[in-house]
Amino acid sequence: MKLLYFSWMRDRVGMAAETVWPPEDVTTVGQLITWLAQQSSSHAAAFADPSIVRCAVNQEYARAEEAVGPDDEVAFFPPVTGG
Amino acid sequence: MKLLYFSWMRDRVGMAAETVWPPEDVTTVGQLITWLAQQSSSHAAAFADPSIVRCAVNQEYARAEEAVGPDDEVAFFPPVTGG
Amino acid sequence: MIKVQPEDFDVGAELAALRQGRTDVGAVASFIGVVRDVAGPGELSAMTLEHYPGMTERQLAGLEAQALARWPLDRVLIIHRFGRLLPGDQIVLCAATSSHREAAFEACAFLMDWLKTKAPFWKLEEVDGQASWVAAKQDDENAAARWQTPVSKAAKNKT
Amino acid sequence: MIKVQPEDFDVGAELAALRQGRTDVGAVASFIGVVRDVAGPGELSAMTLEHYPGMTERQLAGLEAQALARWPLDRVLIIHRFGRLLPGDQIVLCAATSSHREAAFEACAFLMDWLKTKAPFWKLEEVDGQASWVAAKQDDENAAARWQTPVSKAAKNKT
Repeated sequence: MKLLYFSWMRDRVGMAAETVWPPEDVTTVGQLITWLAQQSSSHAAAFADPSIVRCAVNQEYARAEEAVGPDDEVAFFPPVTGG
Repeated sequence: MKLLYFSWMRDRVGMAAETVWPPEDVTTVGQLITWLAQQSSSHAAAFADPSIVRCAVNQEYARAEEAVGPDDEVAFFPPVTGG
Repeated sequence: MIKVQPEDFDVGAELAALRQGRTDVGAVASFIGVVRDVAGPGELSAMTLEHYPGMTERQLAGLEAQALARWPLDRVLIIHRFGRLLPGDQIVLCAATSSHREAAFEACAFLMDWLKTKAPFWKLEEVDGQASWVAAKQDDENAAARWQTPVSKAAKNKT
Repeated sequence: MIKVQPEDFDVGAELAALRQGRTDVGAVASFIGVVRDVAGPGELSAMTLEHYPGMTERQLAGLEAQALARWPLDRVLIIHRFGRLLPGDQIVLCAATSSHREAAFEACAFLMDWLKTKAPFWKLEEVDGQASWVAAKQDDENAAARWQTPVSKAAKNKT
């Protein structure tokens, strides 16, 4: 599964992208966040407050209950501030 | 008193401007319209339906009860259609 | 700023001039009115805009002052052409700059609604070789009437 | 039309291109967002706009389609820059053309509100030599939320 991080999520995780192989029982965005937060202290810091983390699966906004699989591109970032 | 006509008011009256000397008891826009409508058949045609005639006294919109005097510039025109 | 002129205007240059020297203004809302070639059932070949010189400038300056008093704007621009225009020609440009985008949008819509109902311009349309004066629209009166109510709280506070 | 680019854009040329070849479109509403030099208590020296390549284009194309479906528009234009920008630099241009001025105005405000809350851009501000990410505004969420209600009847009918 390909992960992308933007803005201060990237700063906190310490990388812009990574490829991960979560266990089979990680099937939703919410479960993926819980699992990722346990992978390192940087990940824990980045996902410390899930209420300010937004997610996109294959470049579409996704909520915690959305399904994710090994072939998906999953991005995490803070609320957007463009325009 | 200097009068100006615009758009189809000018077409109907047959002139863009004229100077008139209404009697002394003509002191408001409404009285001026009543008096003007009697001055010629062209004037009568132009002022036939006062509800679609707008007036400005000294370049500010004026209602029927507004005062007019000999030194005023009074303009008559249909509702505006710019923009 | 108010301009009443027969000449065409350069939108890019006008909007750039409007925010010239200001780096604390983030929002520029604008509107361009263009001559359409559709006029009722026929095809419009040209249009002549008549106006009341003197009163036009006076009304537009008053309109500008109203907008500046009502919204937290930096500057306002109104350019209105007169004379003979062809389909596709620019008629009017309204713009408002602000640090609040809602204020800029609302002020710009307000300027257009009031121009349509208060500025002393009259359109003479040429359709199939026949010239006729355009009648005022009740829709425009209704659009202008909505500004009689106080400015929305949103427009005062949004960035 | 959607453009996501580091380069600046020419507002006059872009708006002219938007109504190119159309003489039945009378209303062009537009909005330009500009980098402000004010950032909280400090003075902003520069700003870097990061974005999510691919998702940005996808979201903007969806936004354009929504606006075209919702209002009687002819065309929609969204240009959003990314990269490092200085105070006074143009960030974004939104425009909508229509034969109805209310539709053009409303669509343009809608585009901006949704850009602010949906387009995957993030601003990194440089203030007094310190770079920090800008926090999202609740105001922007509220502004976008108003478009959840159906389009106003006025906007569908006005010219």
